Amino acid sequence: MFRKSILPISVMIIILIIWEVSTRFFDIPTWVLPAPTVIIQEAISGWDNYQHHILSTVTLIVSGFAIGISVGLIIAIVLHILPKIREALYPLLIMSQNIPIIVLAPLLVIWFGFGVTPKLLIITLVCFFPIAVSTIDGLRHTNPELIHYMKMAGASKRQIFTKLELPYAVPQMFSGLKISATYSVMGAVISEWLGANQGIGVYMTLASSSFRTDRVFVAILFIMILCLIFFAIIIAAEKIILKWHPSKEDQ
Amino acid sequence: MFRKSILPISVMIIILIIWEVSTRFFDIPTWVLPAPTVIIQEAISGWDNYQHHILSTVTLIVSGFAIGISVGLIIAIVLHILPKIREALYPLLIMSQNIPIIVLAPLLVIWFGFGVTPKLLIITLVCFFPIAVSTIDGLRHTNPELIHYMKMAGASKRQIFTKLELPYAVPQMFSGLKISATYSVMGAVISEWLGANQGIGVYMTLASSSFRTDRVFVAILFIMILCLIFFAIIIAAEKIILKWHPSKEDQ
Amino acid sequence: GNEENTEEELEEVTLVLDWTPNTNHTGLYVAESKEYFEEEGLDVEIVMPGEAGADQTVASGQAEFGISYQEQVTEARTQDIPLVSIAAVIQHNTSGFAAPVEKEITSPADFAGKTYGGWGAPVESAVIDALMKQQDTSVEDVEIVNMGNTDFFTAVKRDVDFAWIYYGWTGIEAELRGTEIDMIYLTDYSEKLDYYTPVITTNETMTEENPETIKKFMAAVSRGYQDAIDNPSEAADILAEAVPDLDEELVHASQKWVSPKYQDDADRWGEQSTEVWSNYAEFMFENDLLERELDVEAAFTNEFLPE
Amino acid sequence: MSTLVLENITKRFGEQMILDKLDLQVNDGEFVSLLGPSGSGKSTIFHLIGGLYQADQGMIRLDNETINGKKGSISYMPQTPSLFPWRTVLENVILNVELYQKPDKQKALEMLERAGLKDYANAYPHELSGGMRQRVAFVRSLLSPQSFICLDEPFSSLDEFTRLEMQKWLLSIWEQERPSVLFVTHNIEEAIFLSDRILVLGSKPANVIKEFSIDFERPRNEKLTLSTAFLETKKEIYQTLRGVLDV
Amino acid sequence: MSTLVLENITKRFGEQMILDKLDLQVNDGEFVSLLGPSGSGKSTIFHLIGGLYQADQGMIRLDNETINGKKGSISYMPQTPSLFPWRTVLENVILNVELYQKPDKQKALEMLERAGLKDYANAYPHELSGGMRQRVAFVRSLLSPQSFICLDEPFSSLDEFTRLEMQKWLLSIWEQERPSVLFVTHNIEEAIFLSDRILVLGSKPANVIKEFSIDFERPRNEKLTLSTAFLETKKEIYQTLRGVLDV
Ligand SMILES: Nc1ncnc2c1ncn2[C@@H]1O[C@H](COP(=O)(O)OP(=O)(O)OP(=O)(O)O)[C@@H](O)[C@H]1O
Ligand SMILES: Nc1ncnc2c1ncn2[C@@H]1O[C@H](COP(=O)(O)OP(=O)(O)OP(=O)(O)O)[C@@H](O)[C@H]1O
Ligand SMILES: [Mg+2]
Ligand SMILES: [Mg+2]
Repeated sequence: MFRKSILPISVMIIILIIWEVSTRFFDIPTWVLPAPTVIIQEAISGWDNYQHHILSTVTLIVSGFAIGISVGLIIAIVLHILPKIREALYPLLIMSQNIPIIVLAPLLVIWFGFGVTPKLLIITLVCFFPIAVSTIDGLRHTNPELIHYMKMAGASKRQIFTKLELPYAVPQMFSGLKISATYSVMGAVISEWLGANQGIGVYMTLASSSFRTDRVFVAILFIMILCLIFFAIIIAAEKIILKWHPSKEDQ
Repeated sequence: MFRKSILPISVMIIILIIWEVSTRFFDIPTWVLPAPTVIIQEAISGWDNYQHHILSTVTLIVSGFAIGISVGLIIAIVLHILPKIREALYPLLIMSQNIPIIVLAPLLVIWFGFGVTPKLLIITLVCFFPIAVSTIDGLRHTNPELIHYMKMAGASKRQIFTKLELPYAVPQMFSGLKISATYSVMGAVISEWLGANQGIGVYMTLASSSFRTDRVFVAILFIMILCLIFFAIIIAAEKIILKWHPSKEDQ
Repeated sequence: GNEENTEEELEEVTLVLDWTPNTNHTGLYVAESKEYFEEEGLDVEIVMPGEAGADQTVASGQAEFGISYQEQVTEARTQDIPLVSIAAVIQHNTSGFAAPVEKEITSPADFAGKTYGGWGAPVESAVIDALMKQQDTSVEDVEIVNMGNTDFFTAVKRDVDFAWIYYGWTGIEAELRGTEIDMIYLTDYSEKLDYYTPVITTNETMTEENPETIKKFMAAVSRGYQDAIDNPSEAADILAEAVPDLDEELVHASQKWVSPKYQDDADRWGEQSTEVWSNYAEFMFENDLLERELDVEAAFTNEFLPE
Repeated sequence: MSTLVLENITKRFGEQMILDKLDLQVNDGEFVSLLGPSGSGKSTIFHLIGGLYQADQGMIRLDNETINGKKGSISYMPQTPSLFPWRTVLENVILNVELYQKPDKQKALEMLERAGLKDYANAYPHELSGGMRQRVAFVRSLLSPQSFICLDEPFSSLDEFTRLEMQKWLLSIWEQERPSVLFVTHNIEEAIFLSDRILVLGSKPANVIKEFSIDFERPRNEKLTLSTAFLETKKEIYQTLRGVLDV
Repeated sequence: MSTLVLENITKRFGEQMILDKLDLQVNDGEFVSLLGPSGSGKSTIFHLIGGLYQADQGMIRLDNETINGKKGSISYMPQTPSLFPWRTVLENVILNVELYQKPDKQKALEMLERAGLKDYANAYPHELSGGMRQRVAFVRSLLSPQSFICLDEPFSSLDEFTRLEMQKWLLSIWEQERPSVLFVTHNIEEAIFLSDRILVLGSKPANVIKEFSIDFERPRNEKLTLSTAFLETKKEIYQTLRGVLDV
C-alpha cells in the first residue's frame, strides 16, 4: 500500500512543481490560476472558516452514496431477476440520467423543499446508474457453464442468483462502484447548489462569485481528497473481497 | 427488436397518461409542470425555431463522444499495458472527475475562448471515465487459464493484449460505453452552458430564463430521445459483437 | 462612422452577457440588428457566458466587453482584477424584495419572522439588514435559506416567503401571470443601495491600448439604447427576433417597463457618477463585504460615452 | 429407489439431429454405463435428463413422473469440473447440498479425505491439478441429496490407481445405498467393472446400438479384471464399438 | 531438432514442495512419456518448461539454451482445452500460428478434417462436446510452429477408437518430422504404444522413480498392443506405478 503510493505521489508533486513554477514564471494573476503554495496557504489559514462546510458535505456524501448504491444494486437485482421489468424499465433508467439537474431542481424544490431530501435524491440519481448498469451487465455475463451446472443441480432462480451470479458479478460491480464513488462527491457538491447553507459547494460558489479563485481551488482540493479517500476505500474492499482471484497472484 | 420495445413503450405511455391526467386533475400550472400534450404541441409548433439547436448539439455529441471514448480506451489500454503508469496516473484520473465543471468553466474559457474546443473538452472529460474504468477492470479480469495458455504459447505482451485481453474485456467495455453514451448527451448540454450561441442547452436556458417551462421540457424531451438513440446504437453494436456469447442463446 | 468600410476590415470584438439575453440587453441587439456596429467598423459577437460568467473572461482579455454589475466590479477590483465599468445600462437600481401579496410583506419590518430565499452571498443579509434597520428591526429575525438556481415563482411555492428580483423581468412576468406581488425597492429605503445594475465592462488593457475601439463600441451601443428608449415596441421586436427562444410577450411587456428606466434622470444614457460608486463601496466595506477600500475613480469611467 | 425411462427422445441442435428416437431405461438400483464415440450425444442425454435442454420430442420419466425440462431431480457430475473459483474445495463440494439443506461439513471433509484431498479442503480450485479438480467434482456429486446419479466421464483425468480407488469407492457406496447410476465413460474396462448393463451408442444421430448385460457377481473387486470372462466381454464390446465407428 | 534438459529442478507452491531436484532429459527426436499419480506435478513440469512459472532452483535447457522463464519455445497442449470462446474452431486452431506468421487456413482445415471436425470449423467452442474440444486443442498444438511438443493428457476425453485414430495420426506426424515430444498420460498402453521412453514419477515431491526404454520397432501399428512383449512391459510399469502409490 505504502510503496504503491510513492509513484502517484511523485507524479502529483511534479505536476505541482510545474504548476507553481509556471504561475510564477508567466506571472499569472491569482484570480486566473493561483499557485499551489497560495492555495495551500489559504487552505491552512482558512481552515476555521470552512471546516464546517467539509463536515456537512461529507455527511451528505456518505448518506447519499449509501442510498445511491443501495438503490443501484436493488434496481440491478430486480431488473436482472425480472427480465420483463428490465425490458420495460431500462430505457427509463437511461432517461433518468438525462434529466438535467438544473431542470429537476425547481421540481425537487416544489416537492421536497430546501431540506436534505432533494439533495440526497440528486446524489442518488448520480450514483445509482453506474453501479446499476455494471451490475446488470456483470450478472448477465456469468460463465454459462456454471449456470448450466447450477440449473442441472436444481438450484432455484434465487439460489442461482445468490450463489453464482452475484459473486460472479462482483468484479464488474466494483467497476461500477468505483465510478459511482467518484461521482458521489461531485453529486454532493452539485446538490448543494440547489440551495444549502453550508457545504463545500456553497463555499465554492461564494468564493467563485467573490473572485476568490484561491478559495475555489481549496474547495477543489478538498473535493479531490474526499474523492480519493472514497475511491481508496472501494479499492481496499475490492482487494479483500476478490482475494480468491488467481489473476491477483502473479502480479 | 420491435417486439421488445412494446413493453417499455407501454410503460412510457402509462406514465405519460398519469402525468397528463394529474396535471389536469390537480390543475397544475404550465409553468410548474406542463402536461405532456402541451409539451408535444410546443415541440411541433416550435420545430422551426429549435431544429438548428438540435443539429448543433448532435454534432457536438457525436464528435465529443468519439473523442471521449477514444481517449478513454487509449487511457485504459496504456494504463493496462504499463502498470507503473497506471499506479502513477490512476489517482489523477479519478481526480479529473472531480473538477467541478462550473469551476473549470471560466478557466476553460480563459484558456480556449468560446469556440468548440472547451466544449469538446468537457464532453471528453465526462465520457472518458466510465469507459476507461470499465475497460481497465475488464482487462484485468481476463480468464487466467487463457492468459497462462497464451504466455506458454510465447505470445508477446502485445499479442496477449490484442488477441486475448481486449476481446475478453469487450463485455465490460460495453458497460462503460453505455454509461459514457448516456453521459455524453448530458455533457454536451452542460458544455453549452459554457457559452454558446446555439444548441439544446442554450435553448433550454433561454426557455428557463423566460419562464417557458413547456420549452424546457421540449428540450428535455430531445435530450432523452438523443440519449436513447445513442444507447440503442451501443446495444445494437454489443449484440453484433458479442454474438458468440453462449449466454445469449438460451434467453 | 465610416460606412464605406468593407466587411473584411471590420474589427472583431466579443461581448459577453451576464446571463441569458433579456431586456437589459436590448440596446446591444438593436445596435447589432441595425448595423450600428458595422457602421463603426466593428463586428460584434454576442456570447452567453453560461456558468462561466463574464467577469473573468473580460478581465483576462478573452472577450473585449461584458455585462456585469457594480457590486461585482467593486468586488473584482478589490481583488486586483482589472475590470472597468464603462456605462450604466440602467440609471437606478430596479431590483428589490418581492413577495406574493398573500405573504403580506409590504415594508422591510414585515421581513421579521419570514423566510428569505437567496443564493447565499453575504451581501444579501447586509442589504436586508440595512433596510430593516430603517424600521428598527434586524436581519437576525429573518430566516435565510439558500435557494440556489430555483426561480422566484417556484421558491415562493414552498418554504420561501420573499426573494430578491429585478422588477423589469421577474416582476413583469408576475404581472403577465396575474400573480400579485408586493415589491420593496432598495432605492426606497437607502440612498446607498441605489447602485448600477447592470453595467457594461471592459478591461484595463483595452482602456489603455484600444480606447478608439471602446469609443466606437460605445457610440454604437448608445445609439442602440437610444432607439430602445425612443421606440420600446420596435426594440422589443428586434430582441425577440434576435433571440426567438425568449417569450415574446414577456419581452414586450418588460421592454415597455424598462425603456424609460435606461436613461431616466441622467444627462445621457450610460452616465455613471462617483457618488453612486463610492456610496455602495462604502456600504460594502462597512459591512465587511470588502477586504479593502475601493479606488472608486479607477473602477468606472464616462470617457468613452459619446458626447 | 429410482427408475429412469427415456422414451422416443429426439434432440436437434439447429440443423443437426443429435438424438433420434432414443429409448433408454435405468432400473431401480441399477448401474448402467453409456459407451459411445466422442461427440455422439452422451452429454446431451445427461443435459436432457437434467432438464437443461428440452427434448424436441419424447418423454423422460423418473419414477413415473415426467421430468422433461424439470431440473434438480438427479445428482450430476458434469464432464468439466465446473467448480466455483471463489469457493474453496470444501465450499465447492457442499454447494449442491446447500441448495436443499444445511450442509454437513464433517461428512464432506471425510469424503474429501477419501478422495485424497484432505490437505486441500481450504485451497481454491485454481491451486489444484486437473485430476484433483475432477475428484472435487466427483465428491460434490456424491454429496448431492438426489438418489439418481449421472456421472459424465468422472475419472478421465485420473491415473490408473487413483481411478481404481475411486471406482472401488463408488462401488462401495453403490452397494451400500443402491442408487441408480447412469455412467458415461470411454474406458471399456471401467464400464464392465462397474456396471450391471452397458449401452453402446451409435453416432449421428445417436441411438442404442447394442446392450450388454454384465452379470459378474457382486461385490466385485479388481481381480475380476484379470478373469477371462472379463476379457471376453471386453473384446466383444470393443468389436461393437469398432463397428459403430466404421458405419 | 531439439534436446530438452531439466537439471536439478525444485519447485514449491507456498509451503508445499512439488518437485525436488528433478532431472529429466528428452533427446532430439525422442518421444518421452510421463506417467505419475494425479497431483504429482506433471502439469507443473510443463508449466516450468513453458516458462509460465519460475523454478525455485535448477536449470532448464533447450538445445543448450537456458530457457528458465522463457516463454514460447515449445508447442503446448494444456490439460484443459483453453479455447477462446469468441473464436470459431478454425480461428482457435490457427491462434498459435498467428503469433508467429500468417496462418495457412487450408492446412488448418485439412488438420481439422483429420481430427473429424470438418463440419465444425465454423462452430464456437461451446457448441462442441468435451472430446471435440480436446481434439481442437490438439490440432492447435500440432499447428504450432515450435519443434518441441508438450502434450498434457491430450486424449483423456476420447473414446478408444477416436483415441487410437489420434494416436496413429500423432505417430505418423512424428515419424515424418521427428519432433521431440514430451507426453503426459494416465493410460499406460498409450504411453507404451507411442513412446521411446517412459518416465514414472513419484509423488510429494515428484521425482523420476523409474525409467523404461520402449524399444518396439517403428513404425508401430495397433497390432503391437496385442503382443506379449507389450503386455509384459505394461505389467511392469503397472507394478512400478502401484509401488509409487503405496509409498
Ligand atoms: N449447445 C450446443 N449447440 C450446438 N451443438 C451442440 C451443443 N451441444 C452439443 N452440441 C453437439 O451435439 C453433439 C453431441 O454432443 P455431446 O456433448 O452430447 O457429445 P458427447 O457424446 O458427450 O461427446 P464427448 O464424449 O466428446 O464428450 C456434438 O456434435 C456437438 O457438436
Ligand atoms: N497455482 C498453484 N498454486 C498452488 N498449488 C498448485 C498450483 N498449481 C499446482 N499446484 C499443486 O501442485 C501439485 C501438482 O499439480 P499438477 O497440476 O502439476 O499435477 P499433475 O501431475 O498434472 O496432476 P493431474 O494428473 O491430476 O493433472 C498439486 O498438489 C497442486 O495442488
Ligand atoms: Mg460429453
Ligand atoms: Mg495435470
